Amino acid sequence: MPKMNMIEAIRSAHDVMMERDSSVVVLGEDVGYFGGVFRCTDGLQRKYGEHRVIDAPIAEGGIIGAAIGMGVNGLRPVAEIQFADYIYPGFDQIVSELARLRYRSCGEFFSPVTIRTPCGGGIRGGQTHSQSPEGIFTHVSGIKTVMPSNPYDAKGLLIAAIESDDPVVFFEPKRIYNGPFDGDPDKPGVSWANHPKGEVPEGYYTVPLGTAEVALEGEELTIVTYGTLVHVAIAAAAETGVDAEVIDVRTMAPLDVKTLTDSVMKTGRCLIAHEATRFGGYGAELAATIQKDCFYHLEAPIRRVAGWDTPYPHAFEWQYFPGLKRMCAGIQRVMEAE
Amino acid sequence: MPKMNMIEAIRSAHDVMMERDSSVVVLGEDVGYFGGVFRCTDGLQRKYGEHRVIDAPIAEGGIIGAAIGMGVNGLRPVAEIQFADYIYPGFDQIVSELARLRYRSCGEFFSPVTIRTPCGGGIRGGQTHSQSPEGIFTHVSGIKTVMPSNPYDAKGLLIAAIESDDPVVFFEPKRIYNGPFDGDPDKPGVSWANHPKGEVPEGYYTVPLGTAEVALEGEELTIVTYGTLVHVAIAAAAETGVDAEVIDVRTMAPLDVKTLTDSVMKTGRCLIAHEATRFGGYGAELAATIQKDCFYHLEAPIRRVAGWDTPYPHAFEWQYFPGLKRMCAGIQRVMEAE
Amino acid sequence: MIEKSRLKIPQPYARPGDEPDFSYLELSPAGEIDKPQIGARTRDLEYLANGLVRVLDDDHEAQGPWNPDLDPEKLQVALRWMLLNRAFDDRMWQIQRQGRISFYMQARGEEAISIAQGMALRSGDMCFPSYRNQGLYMYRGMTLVDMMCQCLSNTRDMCQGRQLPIMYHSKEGNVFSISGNLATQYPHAVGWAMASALKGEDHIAASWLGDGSTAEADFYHALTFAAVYQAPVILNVVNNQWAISTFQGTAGGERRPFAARGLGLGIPGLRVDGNDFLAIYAATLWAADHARRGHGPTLIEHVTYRGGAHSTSDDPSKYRPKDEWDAFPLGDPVERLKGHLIKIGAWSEKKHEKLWDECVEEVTAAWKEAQQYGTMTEGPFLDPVTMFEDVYAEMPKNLESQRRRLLEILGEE
Amino acid sequence: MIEKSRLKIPQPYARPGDEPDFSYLELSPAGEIDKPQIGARTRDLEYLANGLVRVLDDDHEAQGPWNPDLDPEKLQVALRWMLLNRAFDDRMWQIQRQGRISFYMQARGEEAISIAQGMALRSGDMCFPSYRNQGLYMYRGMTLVDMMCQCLSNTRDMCQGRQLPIMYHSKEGNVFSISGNLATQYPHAVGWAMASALKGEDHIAASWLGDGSTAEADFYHALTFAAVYQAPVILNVVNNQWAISTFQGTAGGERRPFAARGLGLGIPGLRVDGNDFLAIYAATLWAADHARRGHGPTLIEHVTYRGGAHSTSDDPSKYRPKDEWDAFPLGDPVERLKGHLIKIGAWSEKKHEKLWDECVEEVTAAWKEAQQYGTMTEGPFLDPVTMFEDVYAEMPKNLESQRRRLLEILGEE
Ligand SMILES: Cc1ncc(C[n+]2csc(CCOP(=O)(O)OP(=O)(O)O)c2C)c(N)n1
Ligand SMILES: Cc1ncc(C[n+]2csc(CCOP(=O)(O)OP(=O)(O)O)c2C)c(N)n1
Ligand SMILES: [Mg+2]
Ligand SMILES: [Mg+2]
Repeated sequence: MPKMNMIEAIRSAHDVMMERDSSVVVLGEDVGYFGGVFRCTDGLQRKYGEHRVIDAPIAEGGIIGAAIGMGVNGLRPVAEIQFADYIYPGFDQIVSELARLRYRSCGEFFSPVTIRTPCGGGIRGGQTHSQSPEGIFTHVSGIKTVMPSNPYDAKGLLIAAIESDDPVVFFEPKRIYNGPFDGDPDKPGVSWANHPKGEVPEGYYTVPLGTAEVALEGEELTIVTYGTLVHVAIAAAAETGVDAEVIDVRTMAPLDVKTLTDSVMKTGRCLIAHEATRFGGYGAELAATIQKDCFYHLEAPIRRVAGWDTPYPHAFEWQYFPGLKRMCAGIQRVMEAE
Repeated sequence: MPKMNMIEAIRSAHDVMMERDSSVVVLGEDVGYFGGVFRCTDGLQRKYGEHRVIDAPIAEGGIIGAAIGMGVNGLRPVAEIQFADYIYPGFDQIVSELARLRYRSCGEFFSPVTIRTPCGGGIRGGQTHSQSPEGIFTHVSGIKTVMPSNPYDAKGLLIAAIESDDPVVFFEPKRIYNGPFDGDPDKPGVSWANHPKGEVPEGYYTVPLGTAEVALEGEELTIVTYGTLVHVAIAAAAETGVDAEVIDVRTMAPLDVKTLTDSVMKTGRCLIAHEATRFGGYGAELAATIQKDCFYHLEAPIRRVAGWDTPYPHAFEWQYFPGLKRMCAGIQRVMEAE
Repeated sequence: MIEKSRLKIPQPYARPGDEPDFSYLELSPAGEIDKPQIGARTRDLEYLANGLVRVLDDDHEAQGPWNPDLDPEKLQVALRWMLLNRAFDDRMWQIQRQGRISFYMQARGEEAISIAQGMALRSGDMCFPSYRNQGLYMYRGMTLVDMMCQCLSNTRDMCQGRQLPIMYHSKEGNVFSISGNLATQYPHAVGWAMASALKGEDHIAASWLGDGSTAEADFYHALTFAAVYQAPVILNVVNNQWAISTFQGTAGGERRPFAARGLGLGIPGLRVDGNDFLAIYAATLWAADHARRGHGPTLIEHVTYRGGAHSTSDDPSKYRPKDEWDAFPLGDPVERLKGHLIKIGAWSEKKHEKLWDECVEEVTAAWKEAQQYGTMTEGPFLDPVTMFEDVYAEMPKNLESQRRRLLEILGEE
Repeated sequence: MIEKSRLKIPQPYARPGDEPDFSYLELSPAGEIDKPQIGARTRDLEYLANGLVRVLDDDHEAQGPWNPDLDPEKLQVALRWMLLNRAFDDRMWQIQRQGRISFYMQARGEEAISIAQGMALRSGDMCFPSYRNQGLYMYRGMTLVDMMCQCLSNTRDMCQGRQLPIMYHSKEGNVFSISGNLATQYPHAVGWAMASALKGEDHIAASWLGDGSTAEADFYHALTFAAVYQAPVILNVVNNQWAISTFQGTAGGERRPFAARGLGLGIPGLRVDGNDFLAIYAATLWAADHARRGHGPTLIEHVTYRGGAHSTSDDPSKYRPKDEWDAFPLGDPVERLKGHLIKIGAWSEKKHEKLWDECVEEVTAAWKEAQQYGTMTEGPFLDPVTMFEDVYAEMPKNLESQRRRLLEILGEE
C-alpha cells in the first residue's frame, strides 16, 4: 500500500475525484499555479488545467459565494480557505446561504460545496494562523463539519465530502500534515510513513461522514477527541498507563453519538479534548450529550482539556496547546475522581 | 417608578448615556431619522443630532469596522444590527478585530464598541428574522455576550455595556420587547406595565455585566436560561407545580458560574433552556460546566430544552419555539429521572 | 465633543413636510444616448454610466438608437404582465392588512424591470432575484395560485411553510430561491455564470438588488469575480431611491450613479430609465448579447421609485413626503407603457380598463383557489414535522429523534 | 464537461522560465500629469486614476507640477530612512533564515511608500498600516531594538509574545496594530477619520493594503463609508504586482487600475509611481490637504514591485521569473532617490556607501542589544501566564482559574 502524508492524501482525494467526476472544480487563493501554500493542490492545475483548478481573488466571502452559484449550476466546487482563521469573511455565505439553500427551497436548489481549510496551532503561526473554529460551525444546522486525524481518514472523508450533496466544512489540522504529533514539540518530528494510517490506497474509497472511530481500545476511561489531539491522547494513555479508549470523532456534525456513549457506558469515565478554546467550544456539546446519555454510568465528572480561553499566543503556543502534560493531568483528574 | 417596556428601557439607556458622555455615538441601518425598525433609537436623532445618531449604509461589516475605528479614536460607538440574523457579514470584524485588538496590542489599543441586535423568534419572522446566534459569540474570547430578559435589566445592562471598555454583543429578545411572554401564543398579549421588572428608573443605573440572577427561587430543580425563556420557565414552574429555581444568566460570557452551581448543588437537578438550536449551542457549555462542578450533587442528567436543529420555520414557529409545553415536559423528565 | 463636527452626513432631498425634490436626478432626454457596438472597448463605454438610457419620451414616443422596435402585440403582452403584477401586489397587500398573511412586499412602480428583463432574457438564463422581482416568477411560469400558496404557507406552499411570504423559488422557471439576507444572491449569480462558461454553455445569469444593498460586501465580491473571470452575467441595481427609511445617498449614490460602481473593475455600467419598458428591454438585450458573446458582465442601474411602503411593516409617510412618487420625473412604468401603446394606436383607455379588470379577476380567482389549500387559520394544514426535512439531503439521527420528540409532543395535544 | 470552457482565466504576463514582460503597465512620462487644485470637482479628477503621477524622470531629474520641491537635506533624510528600512529587512530576513525568529516579511522595493508618506503626514494623523509598512513605524519613532524585540517575542516585546513577528503597534507614534487578517484595518481608518471629523479635529487617517487585498469586503466597506461621510482619510493600495503567487489581474487589476476602484463612489484616485519618492510625497500631501480641507477621501494606488519573496514562507521563483524585478520599468526606489540626489549634486556614491554601512551598523548594534532581552532559545523569557492578560480589560474568573491552572502545570515542571 502506498504511504502518504496528509497533504498527499488530500491531494490524492482531489485527484481521484477530479478524474472520476468532471464537475469537480477547485478554487481558492494560490491553489492553482502554486498548488496552495500547504501544497495540498500541487500539480492539479498542471493535470486538470486552469479551468478546473482556479486561482481566486483574495475574498473568502466571494470564493464561497461564487462556489455556491457554481454548485447550483451543477458543479461540485471544492474551495480552499487558506487558513481557518480567514474563514470568517465567508461566514455569512456559509451560514445564511450554503447551509440554508436546500431547506428554504425544499430541496429544489442545493449546492454541494466542500470547504477545506487548515486549522490548529503548533506551527508558530500566532493568533491568526492557529485557530480551531470548528465549534462555530457545528452549531449551524445544514452543514456538516469534519476534521480528520490521519492521512487515511483525510482522503476517505474528503472524497465522501466532495461526493456529498450536503455542504461540508472540512478542517485539516495542519500540525499533523507531515506526521503524527504526540504533543511534545521537543521530540524529533515523526513521519506518517511508519503509521498504519499513513497507508493510503491510491484510488477511490470513502470514509463515511458521520462515523466516529475507536482509535485506541481501552476499558478504564474514554477520551473523546479529534484532529491533532487524537495522537496526544494516545500518547497520554501510554504515558499514564491508564487503559484508555480514545475515540476520534472525525465528523463533528452530524455526530455519531452511539460510538461515544457505548464507550463511556463501558468505561464510566470521560475526558474530552480539543485544541479550540474551551468556553462555548465543541467539547461542551460532547460533554452535554454524554452526561445526559451516560449519566447513570458515569463515575466521575466529565472534564475537558482544551485551549485556554485566550487567542493563540505566538510565543507561548506550547503553554497554550493542550499537549501531553495537560492531557495526562486531565486523565489523572478524571481517574482520581470518586 | 416609571413603567417602561423593553424598547423604552433600551432607548432610555441610550438617552442617559448620550447625555452623560458626549463620546457616545449611535450608528446603524435606519436608526437615525426613522428611529430604528423596532423604534429603539426613536427620538434620539432629534435630541442629539445627526452627528451622534448616524444612519449607516446597509453593510454590517462596514458598520462594525467603522465603529471599531471610531472607538479607537476615543468615541463609544453603539452599533445596531437590524436583526441578529444579519450580524454575520460583520462576524469577521467582530472576531478578528474587535475581540482581539486589546490583546494583540497589549492594551495600547482597544475599542469599546457595543453591538445591539434583536434576536429570537415568535414574531412570524421566518428563518431570517428569528435566529438566536449567541452561541457563536460566546465561543469567541475577548467579547462579552449579554441578553436581558426584562426592561429593568435591559437598561441596566446596556448602560454597563456602553460603559464597558470591552466590546459587548448585546442581544435583545424581540418577542418580549413589548411584554413578557410565557410561551403560549394563544393567550392575549401581556404588557410590561404590571411586571415588577417593568419598573425602570428614569436615570442612570447599571446591572453589572457577568452576574446571573435568580429570577425565581425554588428547591427542587434549577432551570438555567435567559432571554424570552426566563418567562416560559417561570410559567412552566407554576404549571407543573415543581418548586423550581429559575436562573436568568443575563451575561452569557463571561459566565457567573457560581450562581448557577450554587443553585444546582442545592436542588440536585438541572434543566437548561434556550431558543437557539440545541446542537453545539450555548446550553452545551452550561451543561458541561454544571455537570463538572455539581457532579456529586446531581440526581438526574442535565437536560436541554432548545430550538430544534433546523432553521426557524415560518409557519411552524410555535412547534419550533421551546414553549410552555416543551418546558413542562423537560421539567418532568428531569424530575422523573432516578 | 460633537458640537464642532465637520463630518458630512448625507441628507435626503425631502423629508415629510418638505416639497418633493428630484432635482438631484440627472436625466437625459429620450433617444439621446448612443448605443455602442457589442464588443466595444470597456473604456469607450463609460459614458453609459453617466447618462440615462431612455426610449420613451414625454410624449410617449419611442426615440433613438435604443428603441428595441418591438411589435405592439408584444408590448400588449408586457403591459398585461405588468398589470397582473400590480393587481397581484394590490391584492396581497390588502390580504396582509386583513391579517390573512403575515407579511408582504410590493413591486409598485418597479414592475417594468422584472417584466422587461424577464422577456429579454432566454428561458435557459438563470435569474437570482431580490424580493421585489415577483414579476419575474410570474413571467417565468409560476402561477398566481402557487405564489399565493407560498404566501399562505399552506399545503401547496413550495416552501412548505419554511419561508416568509414572497420568498419564492422556481427551479423549473430558472428563478432562484429568495433570501432574507440582502445581496447574498449576487455572487451566486456570478458563480452560476462562471459555471455556465466553464461548461461551454451560452446561458447567462442575471441578478437584482436594491440601491441600499449595494453597500453589502456581496455586491462587491460579485463585481470582482465577474470582472476577473469575465463571467456572463447581468448585475442589476434597482435604484428606487429608498432603502427603508434611508435615501440612496446613504448607500453612496450621491456623487456618482450606481451604474458607475463597476467601472473601476472595468465593468461597463448602463444607467437606464427603470420606468421605461422599452429602454430596460433594450439595455438587457444589449447586456445579454455582450455576455453571451464572451465580453463579460454588465452592471445595469435602473432608475426608478419605490411607489409603496418598504414592506407591510413600515409606514413611509414617517420618513418621506407622502406625495413624492407623484413628483418623480420618470413617472409610473405602467402609465408610460400604456401611453405609448395608445400613442401608436395599439391601445385605448377602455381596453386598458378591461385588461385591468381581467387581471383583478384573475387574481381574485387565484385567491379563491389558493385558500382551498389552507389559510393561516383554516386547514388543511401542513404537517409540522416536515420542518425536519431538507436540512440535509438525508435526515441525520439528531433530527430524526427531534422529529420523533415533536410527534410525541403533538400527540399529547 | 470543462473541455469546452469559455471562462476567462486571468494569466500573468510571465511565469518561471518566461521572459519578464511589463508591457501591460501603462506608464506616463514624468511630469506629464496635471496637478489639480484642491477642491476640484471629483469628476474632473478622473484622469488621475488612469495616468501615472511621476516626478523623477529616467535621467533622475524632478519634473512637472507634482514636484514637491523638497530641500536636498530632507531628501537625504528620506534616503537614510529608506536605507535603514532595507538594512533592517535584510538583517531580519537573514536572522529568520538562521532560525532565530519564526517569520519575517520584507518591504524590499516598496520602501519609498512608507517613508514618503510618513514624512508627508503630520504626527497627529493616524496610520493603519499593512505588514509591509515597517518604515512607517521606524519613521514615527519606534526603535530598531523595539522592532527586533517584537520579532523575537522577548521580554521587551511590545506584544508580549502574543503576535507573529512584524505585527507591531505604536500608540505613541499613532501607528495602529497590524492584523494578520488582510484589509481589516481599512474600515478602522475610515471610522477613525469619521471620529476625527465628528470631534471637529483636523487629524486625518491613512491606511495601506496590497493589490490582492483589494478583493476583500473590508476594502469596499471602507470606500463606501469614506465616500458617504466624506471621511478625511487616505486609502492606499500598494500594487506590487503580486499577491503571494497570483498577479494583480487575479484581483481585478487587468482592465482598470486600482486607483479607479473608488471612482464609482466619487472617490478620486491617484495612480502614482510607487518607486518615486517625490511623486508619492506630493500625492500624499495633495490627498492630505484635500482631506483636511473637508473634501473627503482619496484613493492612492502606488505602482511598485515586491522585490522579495512574499514572506519567509515562500519561494517566489516557483511562480514568477527570477529576474522579474530587474525588468520592472519603475526600478528600485532607493536607487532612484539616490540617483536624483547625485544628479542635483547633493550626494555621491561614496556618501551612499557610507550611509549604507552606517545603517547596517545601526542594525547590528540594535540586534546585539535586542538579544539581551531574550531570544527564542535563550532567556530572559517572558512569563507565559501573561497570556491571560488583556483578553478583557479585567481578567474574568474563567481566565483567572485557567491562569492558576497553567501556573500549577508549569510548577510541576
Ligand atoms: C444583510 C441584511 N441586512 C439588513 C436587512 C434588513 N433590510 C431588509 S430590506 C432593507 C432595505 C433594502 O433597501 P434596498 O436594497 O434599496 O432595496 P429596496 O427595499 O429598496 O427594494 C433592509 C435594511 C436584511 N434583510 N439583510
Ligand atoms: C483574510 C485573509 N485571507 C488570506 C490571508 C493569507 N494571505 C496573507 S498575505 C496574502 C497575499 C496578499 O497580497 P497583497 O494584498 O497583494 O499584499 P502583498 O503581500 O503583495 O504586500 C494572503 C493571501 C490573510 N492573511 N488574510
Ligand atoms: Mg431601494
Ligand atoms: Mg501585492
